[in-house]
Amino acid sequence: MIKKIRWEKYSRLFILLLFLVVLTIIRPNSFPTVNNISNVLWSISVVGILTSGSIFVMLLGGIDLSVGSLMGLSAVVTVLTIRHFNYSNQSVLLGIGLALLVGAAAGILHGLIVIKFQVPAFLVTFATQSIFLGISMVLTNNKILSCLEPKLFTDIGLGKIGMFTFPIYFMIIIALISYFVLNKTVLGRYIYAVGGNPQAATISGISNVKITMISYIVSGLTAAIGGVVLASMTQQGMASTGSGYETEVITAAVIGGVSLVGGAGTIQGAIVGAVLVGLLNNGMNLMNVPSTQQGLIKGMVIIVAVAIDVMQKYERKFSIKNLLKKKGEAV
Amino acid sequence: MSQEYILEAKMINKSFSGVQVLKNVNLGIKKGEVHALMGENGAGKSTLIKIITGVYTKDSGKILWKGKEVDINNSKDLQSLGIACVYQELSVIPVLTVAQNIYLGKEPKIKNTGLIDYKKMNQMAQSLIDQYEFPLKSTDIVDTLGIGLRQLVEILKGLAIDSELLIMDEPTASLSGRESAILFKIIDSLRKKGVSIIYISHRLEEVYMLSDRLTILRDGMNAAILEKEEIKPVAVIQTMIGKVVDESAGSVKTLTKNKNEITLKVDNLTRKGVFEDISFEVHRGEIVGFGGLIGAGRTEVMRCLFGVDKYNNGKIYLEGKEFVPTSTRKSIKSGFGFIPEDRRGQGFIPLTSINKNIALTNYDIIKKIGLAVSSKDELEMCLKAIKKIDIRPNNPDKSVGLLSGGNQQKVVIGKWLMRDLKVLMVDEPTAGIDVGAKNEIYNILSELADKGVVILLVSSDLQELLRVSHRIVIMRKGHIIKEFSEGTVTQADILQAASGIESDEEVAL
Amino acid sequence: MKQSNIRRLISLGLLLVLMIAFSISSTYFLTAANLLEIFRDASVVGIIGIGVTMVIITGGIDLSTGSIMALVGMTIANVYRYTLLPIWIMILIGILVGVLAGLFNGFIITRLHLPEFIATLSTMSIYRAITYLISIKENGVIKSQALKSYSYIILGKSVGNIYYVILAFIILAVIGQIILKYTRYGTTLYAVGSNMKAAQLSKINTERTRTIAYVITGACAAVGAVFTTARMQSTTALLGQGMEFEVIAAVVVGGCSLAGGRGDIIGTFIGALFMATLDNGIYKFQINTAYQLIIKGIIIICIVVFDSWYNKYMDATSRNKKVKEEASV
Amino acid sequence: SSAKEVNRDAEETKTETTTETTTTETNGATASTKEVKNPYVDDIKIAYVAHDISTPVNQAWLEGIQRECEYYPNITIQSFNGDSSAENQVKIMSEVINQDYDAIIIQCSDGAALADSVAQAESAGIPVITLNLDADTTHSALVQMVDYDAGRLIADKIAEEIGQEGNIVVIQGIAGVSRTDNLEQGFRDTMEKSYPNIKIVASQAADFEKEKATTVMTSFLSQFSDIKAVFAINDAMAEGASLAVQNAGRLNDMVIWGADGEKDALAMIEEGTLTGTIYTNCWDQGSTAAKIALLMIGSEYDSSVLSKTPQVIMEPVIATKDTVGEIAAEDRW
Ligand SMILES: Nc1ncnc2c1ncn2[C@@H]1O[C@H](COP(=O)(O)OP(=O)(O)OP(=O)(O)O)[C@@H](O)[C@H]1O
Ligand SMILES: Nc1ncnc2c1ncn2[C@@H]1O[C@H](COP(=O)(O)OP(=O)(O)OP(=O)(O)O)[C@@H](O)[C@H]1O
Ligand SMILES: [Mg+2]
Ligand SMILES: [Mg+2]
Repeated sequence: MIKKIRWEKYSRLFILLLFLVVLTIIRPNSFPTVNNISNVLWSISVVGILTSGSIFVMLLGGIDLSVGSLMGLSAVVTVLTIRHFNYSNQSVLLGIGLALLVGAAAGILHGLIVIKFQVPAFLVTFATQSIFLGISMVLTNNKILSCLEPKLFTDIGLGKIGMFTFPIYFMIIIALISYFVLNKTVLGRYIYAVGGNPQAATISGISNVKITMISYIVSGLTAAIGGVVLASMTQQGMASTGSGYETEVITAAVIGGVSLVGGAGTIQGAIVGAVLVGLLNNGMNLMNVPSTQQGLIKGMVIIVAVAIDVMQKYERKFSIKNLLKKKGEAV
Repeated sequence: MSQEYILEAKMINKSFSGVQVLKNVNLGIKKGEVHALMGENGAGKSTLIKIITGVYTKDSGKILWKGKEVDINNSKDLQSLGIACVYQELSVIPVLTVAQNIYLGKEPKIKNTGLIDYKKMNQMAQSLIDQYEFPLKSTDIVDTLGIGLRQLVEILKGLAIDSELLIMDEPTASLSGRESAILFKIIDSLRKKGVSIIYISHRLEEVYMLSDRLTILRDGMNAAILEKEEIKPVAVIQTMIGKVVDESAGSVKTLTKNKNEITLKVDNLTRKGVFEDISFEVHRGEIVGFGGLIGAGRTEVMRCLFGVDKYNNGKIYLEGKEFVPTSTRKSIKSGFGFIPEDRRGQGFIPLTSINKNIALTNYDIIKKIGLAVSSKDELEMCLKAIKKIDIRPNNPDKSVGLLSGGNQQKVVIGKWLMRDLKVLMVDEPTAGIDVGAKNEIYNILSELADKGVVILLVSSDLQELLRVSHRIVIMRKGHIIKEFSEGTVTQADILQAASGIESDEEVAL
Repeated sequence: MKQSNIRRLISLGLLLVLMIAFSISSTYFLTAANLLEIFRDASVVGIIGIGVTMVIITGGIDLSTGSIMALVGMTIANVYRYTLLPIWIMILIGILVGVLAGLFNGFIITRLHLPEFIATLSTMSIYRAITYLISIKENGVIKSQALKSYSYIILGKSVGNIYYVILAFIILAVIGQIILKYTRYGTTLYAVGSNMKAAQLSKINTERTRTIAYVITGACAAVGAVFTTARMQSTTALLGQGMEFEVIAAVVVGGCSLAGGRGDIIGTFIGALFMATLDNGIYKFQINTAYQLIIKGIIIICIVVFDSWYNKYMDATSRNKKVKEEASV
Repeated sequence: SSAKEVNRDAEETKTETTTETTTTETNGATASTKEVKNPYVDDIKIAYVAHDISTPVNQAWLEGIQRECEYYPNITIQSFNGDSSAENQVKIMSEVINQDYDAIIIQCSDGAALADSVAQAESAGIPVITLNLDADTTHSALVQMVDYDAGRLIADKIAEEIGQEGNIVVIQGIAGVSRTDNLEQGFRDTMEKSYPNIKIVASQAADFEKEKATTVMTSFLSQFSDIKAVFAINDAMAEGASLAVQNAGRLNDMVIWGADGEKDALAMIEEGTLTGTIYTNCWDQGSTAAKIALLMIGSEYDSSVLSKTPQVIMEPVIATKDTVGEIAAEDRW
C-alpha cells in the first residue's frame, strides 16, 4: 500500500529521472555537463519564476493570459527608468520597484474585475494582454531599448555564483517562497479551499474577494520579476519581451499536475513540469531535431508523459486494453 | 430457487485504492417486493447499487437478471433490462429544464426527423408531475430549484421509465414529510403493479413501514437478510451497528420553557421576496427547531444570520448588543457556526484532506510558528475531531470527497466543535446519515446546549425536530406562522402547522 | 426562455451601440461594403466557433483549431499539386483530415484522460509540425503554396454581394443551433458540461459525446481553412496561427461559460460579429497600433463587465419575481 | 509557385547592379480613372501594413515613411499591424481599399496570399508599394533589401574569416518567412558550392528571439567543441548567440554574424562582441517607398500598363569592425 501511494505521488519525478537517464545515454558527452545543465536551468528559470506566482491563480480555477505582455511592460518600465537616470545603480532599484508596482497594479485590476464583476479570468486577461502590450508599445515607441549597463542590472540575468547564473537562484528562492506560502501558511490553506469549493470556503469564514485579489497580485508580481530578469538576460527592453510565456507557464503547470479547474496541484509538481519541458527542448536541440519537427516530438512526449501520469492516478496498469477502458470511477 | 428472484447479485467484491469496500456481498430481489438495504454510513450500499447499475465495474462476482447472468458493464443495457435508479448523489443536470432532465437520453422525437418534440416532452413531463402532485413545472430550469425539489426531479427520472426494478438510494434524504408521504404512496402503488424496489434509507420508520424484506450490510459484508416478520427495530439497529440505540423517541414531546438569559434576538428580519418580519428570541443553552415545508425560507434566514446573504431590514442582537453580520468571518469570530444543508456544494472542500477541512475555520486558534501553521497542532485538532465524532476512515490525509456521505457530514460538523461557539445553526444535519451517527450528532447537539450554546436546528425530519428541540418554530412561505414553546406537541401538530391547515384552538400562543 | 431572449437582445444592443460609436467616428464604417466586410471577417472565426462552442459547452477547450487549419490547407495544396482530382474531392479530403485531427483530440482526451487544455496544446504543436513535414518545399525551403484553381478560389469570392463564406457561416450556424437545441446530442452536450458525474449516472456515453464535439470542431476548422485559403489563393505552414484564441474569445464573449454547460451558437454568432466589428472599427481610428490595442482591450473589458453585471441583475430580479409568485399562490 | 520562380530570376538578374540604387522607370502614363492629388494642398492618406510592427525593421520603415512625409501638412500615415499573419494582412487590405486610401506600403507576409488583395487595390487605383517581400502580382513598385545575395555575401565573409574550413552552425528564425528563408538559402548554397571544407554541423530555430538564441547557442556549444562560426539569421538572435559565447568564454575563437544591421548590433560590432552583420538603411528604404508613393499619387500614372513590377534595390553594406565606422550615427536605426 505504502508503495502505491509513493509511486502516485512521485510519478512525475520518475518521469523526470527517466528523461535524465535517456538523455545521458543518448548524449553522454554533451548532456550531463555542468554547463549544459546550467543552461537548461537558465532557460527555464523565467518560466519557473512565473509559474510560482501564476499557480496561485490557477489553484483558484482562474487563468492569467496576460503574464507575457505584463512581463514586456515591466521589462520596458525597468529599462526606461534605468536609461532615464543615466544607468545609475539606484535607478536599477527604482526601476525594479516601479516594475513591481506595475505588476501589483495589474494584479489588482485583474482581481477586481474577476471577483467583483464575475467576469471569466480568461476574457479579462485576454483583454489586458492587449492593453499591456499597447502601453509598452507606446512607452517604447516600438523600439528596442538596449541597456547594457550598469552591472547591477545585467548581473540579474547573467551574473553567476558558482556554476549557476542568478536567475536559477531566483527561481529556486521564489519557488521556495511559493512552496512555503502554499503549504505552510493559512493563506495557502485558504487558497486551496477557495479553489476547491468557493461556497464552502465562504461559509468557513474565508473572504473569496481577498484571496482572489491576493492571488492575482502575486501572479502580477512574479510576472514583473520575470520581466525584469528577462530584460536583464537580454539586456534590453521591448514590448514583445515575454510574448508566448503565458502558454509555457500553463504547459509547465498542467504537466506538473495543476488542475485548471482549481483546487488541485502543487508548486513542486509545476516546477518539475517546467524542468521536464526544459529538458525536452534541450534534448531535442542536442539531438539536432529540426525545429519544424520539434513540435511533433514535444507534443507526443507530453501526451505520453501526461497519459502515464493520469494512469497512475487511476491506478491502472499501463496497457492498451486499460487505455481504452472508460474512466467512470475516477473521482 | 433462483427463479423467484428478479435480480440477484452474488459474491460481489469491490475495492477502491486497495481498500476493499464490498466483500462477497449477496443481494436477492424478488418480484414485486420492496427490499430495503440498510447499513451504517460507508457500509457500501451505494457502491453495491452502482455496481448493479454498471456505474462501477465489479472486481468479481455475478449479477443475475431473471436467473440469467448479465453483464451491465455497459450502462446502456440497464434501460433495456427495465431497471431504473435514483442515485444518492443527485444526478440532475442543473442547466436543463425539469422535462429535459426527466427524459434525458430518451426524448420523444418529431416523426421522421432527429429533432426533439419539446411540446410533447413537456406535456409528458407535466402529466407525470401532476399525477404525483409534485410542486414542479416541466419547464423550470433545475438550477433555480432548491435541493428538495431537485430530489423530486431525480425521483421523477426513475418513475418515467416503465421499469421492473426501481432502485432508490436515500430518496427522502432532503424531502419534507409531505413529499415523503407522496413518495410512499407511489412506492405502494408500484409494488401493487408488481414492480420490485430496492429502497435505501437511514430513516428507520420508513423502512419498517415499507419494506417486505431487508438486507443489512456491515463493513462491506452481509450482516443479515431478514424477512418481513423478522424485522424488529431494536434487533435491526443492533445488527447494523452492534449496539442498542433507542429510535422510538420522537413522536411526541413535552416542551419546557428556558429561563436563561437571551443570547440571540432577531427583530423583524426581512429579505425582500424571500422572507419577511422574522422575529424570535433564543435563550442560552436552548435548541430551537425550525420546521416547515420545502421552500419555507428557513435556510435563507440562517444564511442571512450567518452573513452569507444580505438582508434588507431588521436587527440582530447577540448577548444584548446589536450584531451586524457583514461577513462570515465576523460571524465566526463572534461565535457563530453554520452547517449548511447542501453538504457537497457548500459543506466541505472535496479535494482537500479531512485534516485541512477540519482546520479550515479554526486557524485563529491553531498555533503558528512565525507565519507557518503548526502542522502538529493542526493534526492534533483533527485527531481530536476524528475521535470525538468517530469519522471513518480515521486517516487524516484522506480527501473528504472520497468519504461516504455520513462521514462527510461528520467532517463538516467536526470543524465547529473545535472552537468556542455561542450560536450554532444546523440545516438538515442528518440528511442521509445512519442511526448510529444520527444519535451521535444529537448527543453532540445536546452537549453543546448544555454548555450554553444556542442551537438553531432546521430540519424537515419531524422525528428529529421533536426529539432534539426545546422549542419549535414553524415557517411557511417566508413567515413565522407558529411557535410551539410549551406543553406537548406531536408530529401531526407540526405537519398541520407547516402545511397551513390551522385548527381553531391553536391560534393563541 | 424569455429571460435569455432579453439577454440576447441586450447583447445585440451592445453590438449596435458599438457600431453606432464607430459610424460616428468614421464615415467609412456604415457602408454596405464595409458591413459585408465585417461579416466576412467574422465568418471564418464564427464557423470554427460553432465547433468550439460545442466543445466549450462540454467543459472542454480546443487550442488546436489554428493548427488543424494549417494542416488541412497544406493537405489540399498537396492534393492540388500532385493529383488531378476535382476540387470537391480535394475539399472532402481536407475535411476528412480535419475530422481525423478532431478524432485524435477526442481520443487522447476521453481515452487517455488527458486534461483538455494540455491535450489540445500538444496536438496544436503536433498538427503544426505535421504541416511543416508535408509542406511543399522548393530547394529545401518551405514555400507558401499557391492554390489558383479557378473553381477553388471562387469560394473566396461572392455571389452578388454576399461572400460564399458568409452564406456558409449562416447555414452552418443554423444547423449548429438546431443540433444544440433540438437534438438528443445537443442536450447531452449540455448535460456533460453541466455535471459530468450526473451525466454518467444518467447513462450518457460521455466519452462519445465529447469525442464527437472535437470531431465537429475539426470539421469546422477544415471548412474554415478551405474558405481562408480560397480567399488567399494560397496556403502556408503558418496558416491559422493565433486563430484558436481569437475563436475562443469570440465564443466566450458570446456567452459561453468556460466552466461548461452554458452558451449556444446564436451567442457565438454575435460574439464573432462583435470581435470583427471591434477590429474593423478600431482600424478606422486614425491612431497608431499601440493605441488601437489599448482601446480594444478596454472595450472588451467594458462589454464583458457590463454583460456580467447585467446577468447578475437579471438573475436577482427574476429570482425575486419567482419567489413572489410562489408566495402569492 | 511559378510566380515565385520568376521572382527569383528577377532578383538574380538584379544582383549585378546592386551597388547602385535604381528606379525602373514607369512607362509613360496613360489615361487614369483616379484623380491626381497634390501633397501640398490635398488630403492624402497612406496606409502602412507591417508584417509585424514590433520588429525593428518594420518600425524603422515606418519612421522612414513618416520622415519623408513630415513636410507635407496634409498627409496622414496610418500603420496597421499584420501580426505576422498573411490572413490578417489580407483582412487589412480589404479594409484599406474600402477606406479609399491613396497609397499602400506593405511588407507581404506571404506573396501568394496577398496577390489578390494587391491586384484589387491596384485596380481600384490605389498604388501598392511592397517592401522586401513581394506580392505575386504586378504592382506599382517593390523596394527591397537583398536577401538571397546577402546570404551569399555573409557566407563569403565567414569563409574568409575562418580560413575556408571548419564547423559552423546556423540559428534560424521561424520557417516559412520568405526573406529569412532566402537569406539562409543563399548562405547554404554558397557554402555548399564554394567551400566544401566548411560543414554546417547543426541548425536550430530560435524564432527571431534573443533569449531563445542564447539557449540554442549554449546547447550548440556544449554539444560541439569545435564550432568556428555561427550565422544567426537576424541581429536579435546574433546578439543572443554572442551572449552565450561570452558566457562560455569563447569570444576570441568564434565568428558571429547576424543580418539586418540594427543599431544595437552595430554597437556590438564596434565593441567586438559581434563579428559582422549586413546593414541596410531601413529609414532610407521607408523614405524611398514613400517617395514612390507620393510620386504616383501626384501623377497620372496607371499600373495596368506595367508588365512587371518595377524594383528598387537598397544597397547593402557589409558591417564589420573595419567598415562599421562608415555607417553614420544618424543612419543607425
Ligand atoms: N469513488 C470512490 N473512490 C474511493 N473510495 C470510495 C469511492 N466511493 C466510495 N468509496 C468508499 O467506499 C466505502 C463505501 O461507500 P458507499 O458510498 O457505498 O457507502 P454507503 O453505504 O452508501 O454510505 P452512506 O450511507 O453514507 O451513503 C466508503 O468507505 C467510501 O469511502
Ligand atoms: N436558487 C434559487 N432560485 C430561485 N428561488 C430560490 C432559490 N433558492 C431558494 N429559492 C426560493 O427561496 C425560498 C426559500 O428557500 P429555502 O431554501 O430557504 O427554504 P427552506 O425552508 O430552507 O427549504 P428546505 O427545506 O428545502 O431547505 C423558497 O421560496 C425557494 O423556492
Ligand atoms: Mg450511500
Ligand atoms: Mg433549507
